[in-house]
Amino acid sequence: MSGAVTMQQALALAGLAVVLALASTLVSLLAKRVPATLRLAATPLLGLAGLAALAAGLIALALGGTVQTTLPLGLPWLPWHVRLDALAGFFLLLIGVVTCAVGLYAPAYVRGFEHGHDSLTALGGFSGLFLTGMLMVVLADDAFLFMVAWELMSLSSYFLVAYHHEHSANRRAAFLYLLMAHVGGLMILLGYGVLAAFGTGFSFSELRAAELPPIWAGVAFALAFMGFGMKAGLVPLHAWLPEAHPVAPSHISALMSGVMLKVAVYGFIRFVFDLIGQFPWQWGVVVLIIGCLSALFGVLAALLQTDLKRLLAYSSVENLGIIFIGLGLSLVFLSTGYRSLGALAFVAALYHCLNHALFKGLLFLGAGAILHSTHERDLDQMGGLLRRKPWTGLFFLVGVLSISALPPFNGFVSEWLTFQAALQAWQLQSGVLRSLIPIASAVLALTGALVAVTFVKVYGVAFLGQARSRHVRRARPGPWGMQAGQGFLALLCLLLGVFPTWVIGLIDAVPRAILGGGLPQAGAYGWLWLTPVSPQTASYSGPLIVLMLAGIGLTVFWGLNYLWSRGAPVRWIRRGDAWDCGFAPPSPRMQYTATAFAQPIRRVFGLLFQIDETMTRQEDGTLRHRLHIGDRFWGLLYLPIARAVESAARRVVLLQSGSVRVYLGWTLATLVGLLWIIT
Amino acid sequence: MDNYLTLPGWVLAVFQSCLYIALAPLLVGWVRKVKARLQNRRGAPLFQAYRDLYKLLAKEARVAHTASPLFRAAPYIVFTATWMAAATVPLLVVDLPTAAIADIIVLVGLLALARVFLALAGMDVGTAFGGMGASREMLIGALAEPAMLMAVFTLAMTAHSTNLSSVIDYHLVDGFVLRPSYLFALGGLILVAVAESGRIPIDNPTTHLELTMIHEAMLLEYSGRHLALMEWSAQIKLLLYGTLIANVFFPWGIGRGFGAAALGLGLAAVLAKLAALGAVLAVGETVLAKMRLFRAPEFLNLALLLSLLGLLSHVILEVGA
Amino acid sequence: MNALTLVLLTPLLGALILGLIRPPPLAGWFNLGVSALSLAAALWLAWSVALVSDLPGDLGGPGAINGPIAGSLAGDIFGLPFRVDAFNVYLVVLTAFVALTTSVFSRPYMRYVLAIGRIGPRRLRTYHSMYQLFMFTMLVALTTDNLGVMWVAVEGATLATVLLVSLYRTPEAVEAAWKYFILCGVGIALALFGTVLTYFAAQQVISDPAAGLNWSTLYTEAGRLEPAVMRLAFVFLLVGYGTKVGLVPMHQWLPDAHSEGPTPMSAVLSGLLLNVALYAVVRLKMLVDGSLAHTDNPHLAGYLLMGFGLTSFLVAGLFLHRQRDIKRMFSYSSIEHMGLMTFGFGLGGPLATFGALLHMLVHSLTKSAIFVTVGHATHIAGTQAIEQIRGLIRTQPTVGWSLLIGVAAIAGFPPFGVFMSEFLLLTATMKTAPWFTLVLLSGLAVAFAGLFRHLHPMVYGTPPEGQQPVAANMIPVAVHLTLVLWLGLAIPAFLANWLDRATGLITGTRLL
Amino acid sequence: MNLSLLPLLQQLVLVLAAIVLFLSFVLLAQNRLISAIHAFAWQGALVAAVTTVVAATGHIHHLYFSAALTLALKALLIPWMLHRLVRRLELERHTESLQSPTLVTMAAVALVIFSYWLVLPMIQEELTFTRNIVAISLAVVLIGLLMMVFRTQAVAQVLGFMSMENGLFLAAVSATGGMPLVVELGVAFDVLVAMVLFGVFFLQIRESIDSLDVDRLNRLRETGGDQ
Repeated sequence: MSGAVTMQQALALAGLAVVLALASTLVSLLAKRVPATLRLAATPLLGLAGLAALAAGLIALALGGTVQTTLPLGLPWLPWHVRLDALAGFFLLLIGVVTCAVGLYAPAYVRGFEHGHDSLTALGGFSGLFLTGMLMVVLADDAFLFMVAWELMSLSSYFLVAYHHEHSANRRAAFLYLLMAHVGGLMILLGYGVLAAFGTGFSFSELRAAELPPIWAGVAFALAFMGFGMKAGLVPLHAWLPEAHPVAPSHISALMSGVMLKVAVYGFIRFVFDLIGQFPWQWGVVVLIIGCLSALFGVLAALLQTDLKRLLAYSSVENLGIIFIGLGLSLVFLSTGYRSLGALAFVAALYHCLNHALFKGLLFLGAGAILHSTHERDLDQMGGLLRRKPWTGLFFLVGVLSISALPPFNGFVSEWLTFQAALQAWQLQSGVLRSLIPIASAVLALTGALVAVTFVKVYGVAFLGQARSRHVRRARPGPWGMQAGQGFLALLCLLLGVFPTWVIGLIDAVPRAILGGGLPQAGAYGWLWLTPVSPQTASYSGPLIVLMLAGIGLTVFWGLNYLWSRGAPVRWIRRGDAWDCGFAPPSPRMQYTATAFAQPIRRVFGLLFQIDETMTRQEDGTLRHRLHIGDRFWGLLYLPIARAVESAARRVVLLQSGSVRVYLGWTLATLVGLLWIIT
Repeated sequence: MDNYLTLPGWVLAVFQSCLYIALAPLLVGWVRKVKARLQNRRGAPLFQAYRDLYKLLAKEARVAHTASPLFRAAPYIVFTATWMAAATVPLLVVDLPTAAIADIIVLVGLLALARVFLALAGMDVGTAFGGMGASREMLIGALAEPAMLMAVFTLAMTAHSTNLSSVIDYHLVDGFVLRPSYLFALGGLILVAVAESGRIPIDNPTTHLELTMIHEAMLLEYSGRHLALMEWSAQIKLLLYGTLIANVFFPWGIGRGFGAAALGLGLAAVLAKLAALGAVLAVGETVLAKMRLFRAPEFLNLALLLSLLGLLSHVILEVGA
Repeated sequence: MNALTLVLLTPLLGALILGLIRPPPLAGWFNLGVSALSLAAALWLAWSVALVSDLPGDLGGPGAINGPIAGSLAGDIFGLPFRVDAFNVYLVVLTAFVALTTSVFSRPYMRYVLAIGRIGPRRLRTYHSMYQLFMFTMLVALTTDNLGVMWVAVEGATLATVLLVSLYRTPEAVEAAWKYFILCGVGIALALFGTVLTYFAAQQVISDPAAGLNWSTLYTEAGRLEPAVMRLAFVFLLVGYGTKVGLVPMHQWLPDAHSEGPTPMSAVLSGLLLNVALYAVVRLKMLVDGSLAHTDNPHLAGYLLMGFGLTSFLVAGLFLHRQRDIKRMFSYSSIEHMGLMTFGFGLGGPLATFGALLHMLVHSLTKSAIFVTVGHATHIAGTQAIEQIRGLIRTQPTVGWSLLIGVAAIAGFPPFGVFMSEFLLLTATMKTAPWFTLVLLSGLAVAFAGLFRHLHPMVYGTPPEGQQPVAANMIPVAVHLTLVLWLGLAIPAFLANWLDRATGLITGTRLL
Repeated sequence: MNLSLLPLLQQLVLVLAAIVLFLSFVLLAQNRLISAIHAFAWQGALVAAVTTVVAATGHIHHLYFSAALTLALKALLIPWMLHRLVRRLELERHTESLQSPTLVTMAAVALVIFSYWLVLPMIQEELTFTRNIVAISLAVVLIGLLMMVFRTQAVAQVLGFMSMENGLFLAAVSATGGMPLVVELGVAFDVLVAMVLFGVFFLQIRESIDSLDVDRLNRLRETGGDQ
């Protein structure tokens, strides 16, 4: 960045982003009259807002300063405080990137809704408010504004989840989502309340200054962890996520999974790392364990899904788990005094935030593209889409490789960093931690491998092989706008994998601002070499890897196809039927389905889920296979609460017995009772 | 960093990489030969594997109608990725740039990349067996990869580095030390190697009985040069694991300077070690029988357990505090 | 005081004239006009109160004050003492305002009720004149300085509304009216006993028997009132007026009356009457606090209020889960919110009191808006049964969305005002009684779930066959929700100052 | 408190108050509506008498007026209206008996003791006289409420309500020497209107459920069962 730009301008840009988001809300009020407004004005404005946020974030990260101001809104004695620092900048950047892609993608996508009878105004308006909420959460500098923005985010996204509200399942999902969001919000509010009770007020600067006794600090941490964890979909508070994310329109799912969950991460970081400030290592262990649980459970659940968007939602649980593993490591290192290692884990977590935003956004947009052209979410109906939607197929492949943490894509870098952080556990004093962290890294490794399985399944079943249903066979390449949106994200996935040094150079501003120390080593040997700790310890060179992969690959290809076979009888490829060991020509029905693909894993890890699998013989003699995969946590956590409330309500309503004499009796009893009490 | 990036270093790196693809068939041939001998057969000549490759490369490639471009791209990607992974493992000499470019985690990543494309290629044509093979391969990979990572992490934590060449350096420097953790790690790594390179008891490279095969099932639709590349990369993989075990756990003899003598010694040493390992593998494959697919997880869980024990015994017994 | 005179006389005369006017549409407009006029008068009154400069800062707290109470406007009308200060004037304005918007809604609504023949012109006339009479009684109860007169006015409010509850003469309506009448009558009688006791206590310390019931006099003398008597008195007053506030377990009349009366009545009952009763309770609490200030447990009144408030809050929240009738459901939500306010006032302290006052305001606005919307919803579906109200958004988006947003607002979602007041109440609780916060939060969650589980199927989904949109006048709803939204985003300075003065009056210490 | 020290008139007040209390017992236990109404009328008259006595002792002139008011309202007008209603509703013969009269009476006695126990803390010596009157009137109020709880007949409930009002009047006049006149007027007016409305409701209830048994007014209630 040139010295000319200042933090003020960054803040102004952020403000511009908010204004643009609100503007997109306003213009979509016209969509009732002119449906095209949504396509032509509202969604592009959203994209522009994203662009502005992106720019603001970049500047803030590059300058690494902080700037704050207050707005003439809010409580008389607590105006809205707004602050832009490196942390906020990073998440602005994150929000901005995905929103840009959505801005490219959505115009073509929402066109499909213009003929439906769902209100376009609602879609556009609440999308704008949703973005506004997320931006304001990141910018907020006092608990009140934070809560307002937070709940605005929840509420508007709830309306978007309930957008297709004919299906009772969607309504149920929306209800569950709003309920849990509300509970989570209340917990966060309570957490801030605890801080404020020991501080002087609700602005973050005052909360930072608060001196908490350990007990209450623990309470605040627990509340915040539960509240933000509920939003981030950490196990066991994840139940809403796989319900709610899939049913929203796909570009909104991309925003929810890609961005909103990160906003929850932001909240957690702001609350724990920034506001509370110092912490015992036990917190780190708790976060680490929950992160591991979420990662493992999320990926296994994803692996067993056949509904594409649901699968992606579960995989979000898994990725948030990985992020929280990073944060947990960072907490452990920081609390034991290893600042630079803490910073390393912290950066790894942030990097993964960014990566997940990119590839999960990409994958949801891809799923949307499939939905758009086939109206199909069930993997077992898909197949052969790569030849029907080549560009979507290509970009989706990039997403798959990135999320499976394969070099040279971005997912790999963040996982690599996390491993590097975990491998420094030998430096710790406490043997418990030294033996705990390796286990965490084992879980991380297992998770990574299972993710690969999951997405090989997805890609292989959806895009390869032959179409399993008629409407999928008729799929067409989508409009260019949708492909541009995906292409943008796919490109970024590659770039962030190839040039990690630059990215870390940017992110580094955050730990420097929050933790007071960054990773000076990371880019010490130039942009070509990533050496987070020291070159002897570990080094990775994305550019060279790509160079060599491409170089060798092309050389071999050229060599075999042109050099080698020069003058040989056959140079070209002959097309023929599939051999398939000489069995009858394979029909699409003979392919492995997603269910079949996951069957071995289901056998190995089945205990973790409520699986009921039935094989019934129809009267026409055909076998019918039913498989239902339930989430054990329902029975363990959610149903009991619901039942308790129900029975309590049943008992309580007996108050309203209908007999006026009984009512009078109550009055008399109350009166006598009170008189008794007071004397 | 600078000590890696020297011109001779680059030259040697290229040479060593080429050596990998050159030696890979030889190892396979050697294993087959030993096996045949153990089974009282004369067996195919030692260089049969080269002949097979040559034959396949000369044949025309047949591709199913239903195959997508990915099907044709996959062999090259798999081959390249495996080769690159191999290139990062010091074969003759340490301190090569390749080791700096990609550390041991990247190595695992590259192998995973290869596996993913292998599996995708298997599912591409849309036959029943392809999907089956892919599913099984991914299951085994999913269980083997963490085990492998844990095993190498034991080394990495001992050497405080994930850079293979500095790991080996470290061992050469502090000489022969008997570490309980290495015992476990070695065991785990061997099991993983067996599983990953598709040998008995997990998979049978020579079977063509559809329902039992894993690796072969994904290659059913391949022919000609594509098949050649796939086979070749499988052989490279085997060599890679062999070298890894040989040079990391028994680093002695590997060259530490770029002098001709060091290189010669290194070559001799590694050949000897690999020959021994190949023999061991052959013996193992002769005495063991292939196990059912659903016993494979138990096998790999054992591997994971061993590696994890290695890691724990390292942090508990060896670092101490 | 002539502003006050206007405020009081307008509805009274309106009631008399409306009792005579025949043609219904004209009556509707006239009703509207009268309400508008009284709103104007109320604003004038507010203005004149705002002009009264009050002593800066601390008011000295109950019992410690000698001389007139700062920042208030006192005077006699027909020999009756009246006093207007920041506390009651904002309720006066609120009352007049909601009365106006509701009358805007009630004009077409009652015409529709008349058209489908649920009532005849004569009963329509009763409705209109009772409407204004009800306003009159509430305004008197708010502005009078004499506890006796306040009692008379509140009882008058009961009498004025009881006929409106039974307006439809269905068996349910009659039953509801009877219960309403008996329970509130009894309650009010107990309140009278409390008043008598207060007077009895006052007589020991106040020379002039005529002034013995004047709140201001009592307030200034509060420190010397006999604690034992005042304690006794407060229990009666609390149970008495608490019945009208709808505190559990004296609340049973409330859902019945709300659900069976005509919808505009539900709106004003929920939005205004409960406030008035709570206002009375708070005023009396101020007295009792003054007299108990020097006893061994000075916060008795506060604790009682907290207890009642919390009980009502939780119990009502549970009730929400098992509702079949949409209007009943929202009346339970009213109980819940009154409980919250009562808790806040009981908690005491400037922050909580400020929050409770703000909550009164936003709750009245939101709840009356919701009831207006519910009126349209029931009109669309032709029933009040929740099971049969379906797919409102599809049938009539304005109604559906208003209901959805209104409920979101009442459930305490930002950026609506209810969130702001609940935020204040929660933080106040955090500071003084942290463990109650958990109870409050779980209560909020339970109530929220109760509301939305019923709301969802009503607004979403596909409507039943042949469900037609109706001619709905959404202006009142729009106005109310906009105001609530505004209050959620920012409290205008004058309002903040206003509430702050009220807080100063009640707690003796200012917040700002 | 030593009775002999009190002036005669105050003793008279106590006697009258005692009879008022007794009458509300009668009211509580009375089975026939008509006689219950009579008992109520007598109670009203006695309250009026108390008022006059207090007026005479304290030379509080407006109390004479309110005594007259009470007499007119509680002893004549309301009983008369109730009579008319009962006749219109053909309830002259109507009798209803409490489920367990002895228990209810015991409860009432307990309430009397309770209310006396309540006022004990008012220790100021010069208050003892009024204090006991307050106890009596409190007892009357509570018994009225008790009656409303245990009587299933609408008219009987109204009687209970009205006897509560009597208790209030008693307290007002005897303890405080009467409320300010406006308040008295207002209260009286409210009671009158209330009575009128009660009349209206009797008819409405009658025509809606064809009985005056309040236990049959139970349409509006929440059910604990499954929805």
